[in-house]
Amino acid sequence: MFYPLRLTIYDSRIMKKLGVFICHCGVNIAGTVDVKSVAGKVGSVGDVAHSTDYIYMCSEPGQQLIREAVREKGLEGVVVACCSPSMHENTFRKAVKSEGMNPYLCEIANIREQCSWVHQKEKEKATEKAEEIILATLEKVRENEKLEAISVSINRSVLVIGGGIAGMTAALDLAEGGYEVILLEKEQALGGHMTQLSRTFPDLHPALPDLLTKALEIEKHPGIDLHCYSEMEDVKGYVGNFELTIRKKATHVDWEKCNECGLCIRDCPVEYVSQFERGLGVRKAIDLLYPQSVPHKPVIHRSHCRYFIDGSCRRCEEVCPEKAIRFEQEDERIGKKVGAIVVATGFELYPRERLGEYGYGEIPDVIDGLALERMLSVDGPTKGRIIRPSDGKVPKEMVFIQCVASRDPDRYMPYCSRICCMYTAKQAKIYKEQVPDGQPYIFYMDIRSDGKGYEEFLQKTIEEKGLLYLRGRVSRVFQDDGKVRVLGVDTLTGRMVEVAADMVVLATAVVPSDGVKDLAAKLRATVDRHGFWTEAHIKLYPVESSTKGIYLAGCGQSPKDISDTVSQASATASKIQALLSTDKLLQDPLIAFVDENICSGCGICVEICPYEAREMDSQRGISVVHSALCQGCGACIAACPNFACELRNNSSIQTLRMLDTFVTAGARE
Amino acid sequence: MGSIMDYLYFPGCTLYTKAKNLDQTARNCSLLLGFELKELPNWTCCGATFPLATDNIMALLPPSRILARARQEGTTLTTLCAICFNVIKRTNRLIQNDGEKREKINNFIEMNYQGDLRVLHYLEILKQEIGFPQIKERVRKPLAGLKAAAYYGCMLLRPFDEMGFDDKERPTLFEEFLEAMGAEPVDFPYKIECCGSFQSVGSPEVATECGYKILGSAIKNGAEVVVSTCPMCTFNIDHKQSDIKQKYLDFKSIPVLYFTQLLGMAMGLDYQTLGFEQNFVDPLPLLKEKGFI
Amino acid sequence: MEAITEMNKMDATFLEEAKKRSGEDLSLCYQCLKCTAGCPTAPIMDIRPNNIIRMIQMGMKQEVLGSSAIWLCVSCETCGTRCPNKIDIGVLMDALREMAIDEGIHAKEKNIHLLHEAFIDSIRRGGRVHEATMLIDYKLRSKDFLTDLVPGMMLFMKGKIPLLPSLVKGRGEIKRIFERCKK
Amino acid sequence: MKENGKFIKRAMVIGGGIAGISASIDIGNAGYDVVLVEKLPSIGGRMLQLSETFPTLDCAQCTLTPKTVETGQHPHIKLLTYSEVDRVEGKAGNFTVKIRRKAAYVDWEKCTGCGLCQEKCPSKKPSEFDRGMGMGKAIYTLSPQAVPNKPVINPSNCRYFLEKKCRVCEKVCPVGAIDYEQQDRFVEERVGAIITAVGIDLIPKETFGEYGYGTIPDVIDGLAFERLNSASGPTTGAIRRPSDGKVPKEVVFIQCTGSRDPERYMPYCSRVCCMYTAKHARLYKHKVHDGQAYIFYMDIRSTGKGYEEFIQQGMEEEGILYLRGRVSRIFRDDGRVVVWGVDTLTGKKVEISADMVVLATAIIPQGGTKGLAQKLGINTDEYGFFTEAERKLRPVETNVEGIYLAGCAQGPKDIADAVAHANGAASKVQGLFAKH
Repeated sequence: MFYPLRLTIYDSRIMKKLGVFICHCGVNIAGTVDVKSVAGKVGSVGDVAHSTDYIYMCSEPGQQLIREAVREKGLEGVVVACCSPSMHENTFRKAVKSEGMNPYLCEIANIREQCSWVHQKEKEKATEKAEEIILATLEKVRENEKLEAISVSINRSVLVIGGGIAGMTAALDLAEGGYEVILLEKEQALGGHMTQLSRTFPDLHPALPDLLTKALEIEKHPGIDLHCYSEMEDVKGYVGNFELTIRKKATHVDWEKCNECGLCIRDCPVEYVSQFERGLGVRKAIDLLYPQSVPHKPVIHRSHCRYFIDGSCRRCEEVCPEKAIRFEQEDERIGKKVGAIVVATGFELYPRERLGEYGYGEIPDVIDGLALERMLSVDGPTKGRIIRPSDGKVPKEMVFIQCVASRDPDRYMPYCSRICCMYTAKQAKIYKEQVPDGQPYIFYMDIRSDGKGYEEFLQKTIEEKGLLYLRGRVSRVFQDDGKVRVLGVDTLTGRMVEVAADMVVLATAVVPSDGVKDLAAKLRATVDRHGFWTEAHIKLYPVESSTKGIYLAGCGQSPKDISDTVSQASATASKIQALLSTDKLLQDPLIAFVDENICSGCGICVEICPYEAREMDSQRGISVVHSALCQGCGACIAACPNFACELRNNSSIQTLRMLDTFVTAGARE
Repeated sequence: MGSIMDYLYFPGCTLYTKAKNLDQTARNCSLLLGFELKELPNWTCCGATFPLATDNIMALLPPSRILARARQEGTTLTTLCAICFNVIKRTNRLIQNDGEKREKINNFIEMNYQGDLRVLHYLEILKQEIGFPQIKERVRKPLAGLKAAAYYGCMLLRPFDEMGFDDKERPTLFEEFLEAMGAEPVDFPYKIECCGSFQSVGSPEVATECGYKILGSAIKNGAEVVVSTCPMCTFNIDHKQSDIKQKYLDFKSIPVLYFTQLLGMAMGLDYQTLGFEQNFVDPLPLLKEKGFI
Repeated sequence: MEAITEMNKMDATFLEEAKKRSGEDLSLCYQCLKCTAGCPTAPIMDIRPNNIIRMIQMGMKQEVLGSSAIWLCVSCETCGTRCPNKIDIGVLMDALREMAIDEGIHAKEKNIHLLHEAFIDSIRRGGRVHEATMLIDYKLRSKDFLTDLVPGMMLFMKGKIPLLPSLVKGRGEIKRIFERCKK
Repeated sequence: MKENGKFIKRAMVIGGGIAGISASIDIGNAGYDVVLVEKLPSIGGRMLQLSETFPTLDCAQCTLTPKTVETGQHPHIKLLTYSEVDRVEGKAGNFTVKIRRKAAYVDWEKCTGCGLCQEKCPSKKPSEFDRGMGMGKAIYTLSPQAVPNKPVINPSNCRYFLEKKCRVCEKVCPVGAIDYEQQDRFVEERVGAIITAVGIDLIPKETFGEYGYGTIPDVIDGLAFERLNSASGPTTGAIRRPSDGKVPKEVVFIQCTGSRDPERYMPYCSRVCCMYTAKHARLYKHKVHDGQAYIFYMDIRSTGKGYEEFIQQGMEEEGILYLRGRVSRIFRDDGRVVVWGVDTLTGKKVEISADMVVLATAIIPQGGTKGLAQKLGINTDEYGFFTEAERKLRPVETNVEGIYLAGCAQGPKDIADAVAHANGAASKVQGLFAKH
């Protein structure tokens, strides 16, 4: 085995004046580990000048202990044995820094998560292990260098991906805070799913007017650069300095010139089934997303346009008074730089093709919640009237089924979609208002009306509208004699029930939008197994993604209603404003460095680095580290055939010495 | 002694029959306490259940008639039987608050009653009009050392909004009364539970079960005697003790007394006037043992 | 196997009628079972109190009105005292009993029904309840001469039930009221 | 202080719970000065009382203390604890807030937080912070990790104030910080925006007659159970029932106590009880392996991320028995706590003779919320929760410009939602400041 030259000095151990501080963490540690004995044993190590324990080291008196010892004993290195460094490393580094010590000379020995919590029944062994962890950490501290945080200049603009209510709220908040925002929406207009809704619970306000007010505000806001019909193609860079490539899809309409007269739409001869209307209506090959859409500009959909199919029609071009039609237009790529990114990618309903139940997709009168929303919308395909898709009759018996593909862990989604209970109650209420002699039946599992005013809304609706809630899942839905038969159980009476319904509305599961996984790969952020964005910590960092500089908002993170989405989107904006409030960003310097004398310039590290933080210095023929990009993951260190790379304060010597501590301890046994 | 007060008194059917001892002792005690129960002339049955269905005017008529008659005689009506009290008080409240019903009822009974009568239970008279401390002063033979469990049952307490007798879940009025008698009140969880009511006729096993639980709980908590206000309850928990014994072999009998019997005893009335012979489980051995008689 | 309940064939007016006659808002029921949990007679009911409400909501008129449960309720009001929506099932049961009588639906628990009738008749005759005649009347109606005979006998022995009904002056008036109400 | 003309770019946050802390840190991190007003002696709020938090079962203090410590050390945050808002004047950009600084009877400038006074104080009373599960001293801090770590004297419990004798704390204090003569004093702060994050309370125990709450010692509420469970609590995390200190083998948890009870208590859903009860039952099972946990519920409301899975785990892996329905009555019998409910599956009445009952009582606004609303000129609903400008699109704003809402004072929420709500409010403040 070949060792790098530096390791030959392995035995010449540096001696420093060290301090050890052991936290009881109440009983979290002290209940398992004999902290007093550990403090005593560690204190007897040669260069340990100070060793003590305290009930809560993170408390003010605890920190005071550390500060005093650093000051009075002139410590040159500190080990705090306590909880995970993700909790209080920062607290203690700040404490030693206030006494003039370089903060990177302070290390955490995690004796809680990695010791006391996992060995609660083996107190003696846990005590030994805690001691070893501390001794090993002491080895590390002995070799630690004084480091300075890396200062990175930051770009103070933000990219928001997704123009639904979450993205709109975040964008507006940020723009109001004085930051430049680039807002990206894949559809041709703003608003997301909220534009499809009729009225919103619990106050039954129409969804569109308030939303449009916001959309118009965004459209004319000087701080917001709006790109509709656009997608993110590529991201490079790191927090504070992301480089984006945005693909603006060809609209085939010059939006600058278009005067929104609508003649092109009126005269377009092609009609096709509209996705926006959930299959209940049609749209033209050149059309707006919805009548009042913001921006109020049409787009030609190539796959449906006769010009693009066989060149047989140029009707829109002929009628356009402004000559704004651009059949030849191509997708455009633009480059942008931002300091932070918000992903507000929203949700979809569980796709019909994969839901092989309840006759969904086969029986025309079985529709999903969003389709009913379109029916209930005044500007929707039925002008707000509830009619059966099959024959246009008004349904007299209406069945709503909740938890379709939600709370169904073995077959579909294990989670609760959070909004279905409320929107189903709302829809049933509006249905009763429209069809007073109709009977709504709602099959449910638990009624989840846990927001402000929701329980009251629900009770009032049940009281006034006579909704019949049946507790239990439906086993089967089938067509028979022009009716949709629903077989289920009412668990409250324990009876099997059958409803011959005119229409069935399924509250299908909320799932992440298409393409989220690709986007996650581009952003190097993580999603959970369902495709929802994962937050860095559910309580401490709920709107931060696992990647620095990338933030979350809205249903892309997990299902939520409008109110919660708006709160969370504002929260995201708040975090970003704090991040961007200074010109410089301080980053931990615990990154890779290269011994220029050893590096052969083979380039393996450049290939292996997941953060594109390594590059070749062609002049010197060696590989260098881009300090702002490096996340200190260590991949290059493992890959380097020459042992030319090391991590700062995590060097091979340190690691080996730490290992040695454990191995010798093991051998002693 | 102060001036003699009169209270209009509605005895109710059972107090003339099965619960004569309740009636008699109450009348006698009131004299000792300085007031008189003036029996409502020509009273009829109260109907025994407060008619609950909204359009059941018919069942409201007997109690309404009683109230209307009573109003011609005075301003305060008192009762002893918890069921009668419940029915009459609730009817009174209904007449007071529901103009529509009031008109209907008055049409039927061909009288004009506005619901302005005070309806008080005898216990309420004792507490509010006389005062427990005052009664305590007049106790001649304190029932020292008698562990007595106060059984409220349903009718005094519920429905709470209409009866307003005491706390609906943790009533203490009855215990305060026992304390004034010098007895030692025993708290037991079943004091507010139902005795099975008229199911003792239709489904006697329910009443037996209820009685067993109520008495068992009282005994477990150290009671030597259970005290009741209601002839129906007393029937179920006193007279039915033979049934309980038949079903539960380990069950030990416990005397059940009307509260007025205790009151009379404490006030120094001769025990032979207290109607103990009407009690199904003979309380005399216990009372003798305690030295009260 | 139990028959499937066809929701469309349910009597939708039953809920409205029960609401109207009881004055209780039955739609509000949470089905939280607090009523049943505290009910002294629930153990012997064929349909438990919460399910009575449920079945009314589902329009199961025949089953509800034909149940013994409605005759087993003793109006102890425990349910109403604790119900989060203040649905007084005692009140409801009374309304259901009336509806059952009106509809001529024979109760499973016919004895209780008969007891109620015997009771009413006793008042009608004498103005007050006379237990002996009432009991005899009840026994005759129910043709059940055995149960309760023993305690009944003992009551007689103890002289608690007077053998002759006491007559009150107002009884003519009471009779008249009953006559008028019957119309 | 950043001042631009007359518009003061400095914010006040009222309430130092997790919502107030989160809002303060955000605004502070953006470079604006913040005055954080807390009525208790230290910050942390209700979360300080919790043991572990759902759905991860992280220890609450472990997630909270990094935030409280950061708040305490933040260069832009000024802490005014043991203080209450007395009067508010002015408008957005220029509020003048008069604050009552309650007499602590300890000179916090001198106090070093050594803790000797608390150790030696002879007066013990059931601690409100521990929900009566343990004893507290007359001179106290809320927790060993209190920020700031300065004690106060509770005069209603202190022998000196009650009987004019004792003075033990004064004698033992090495720096002479005890000051019995201290009086409330008033300070004024000028700020441009105000966030109210005054948090919640639980419905008072006197109200639940049928559950024997307040009279049966072994019937406790959720927060009391948190204290029992808490490693820093009175039993150092051991589950022992209050009456006799025994380990309870059968524990009944009852949800919707006072919530969803429109005719008698609160009509609304308190939003957190389903999850914390599931958590309680699981924590109980972790500590008492042979114990049985029963949960009475109406609907299981586990709508947050990972919540449904958390409930399922509790049912499947820990064998927690869920019974759908409310309990009619609870009473004490022979040292046991008897619970009357219904078994959902059979529909029959059941009687559980339990060792302990935990009630998930309704969340209500903190006392004084309505009074504060009046001072601020903002609205509350009939229950006393602050009313937002618009339910969906303006959930953190009020009808008054420059005054914002954060956390449960607007309506019950779990920690994650309260933090998001608070950060949202902070964002609005930053927007307001940036505009001027």
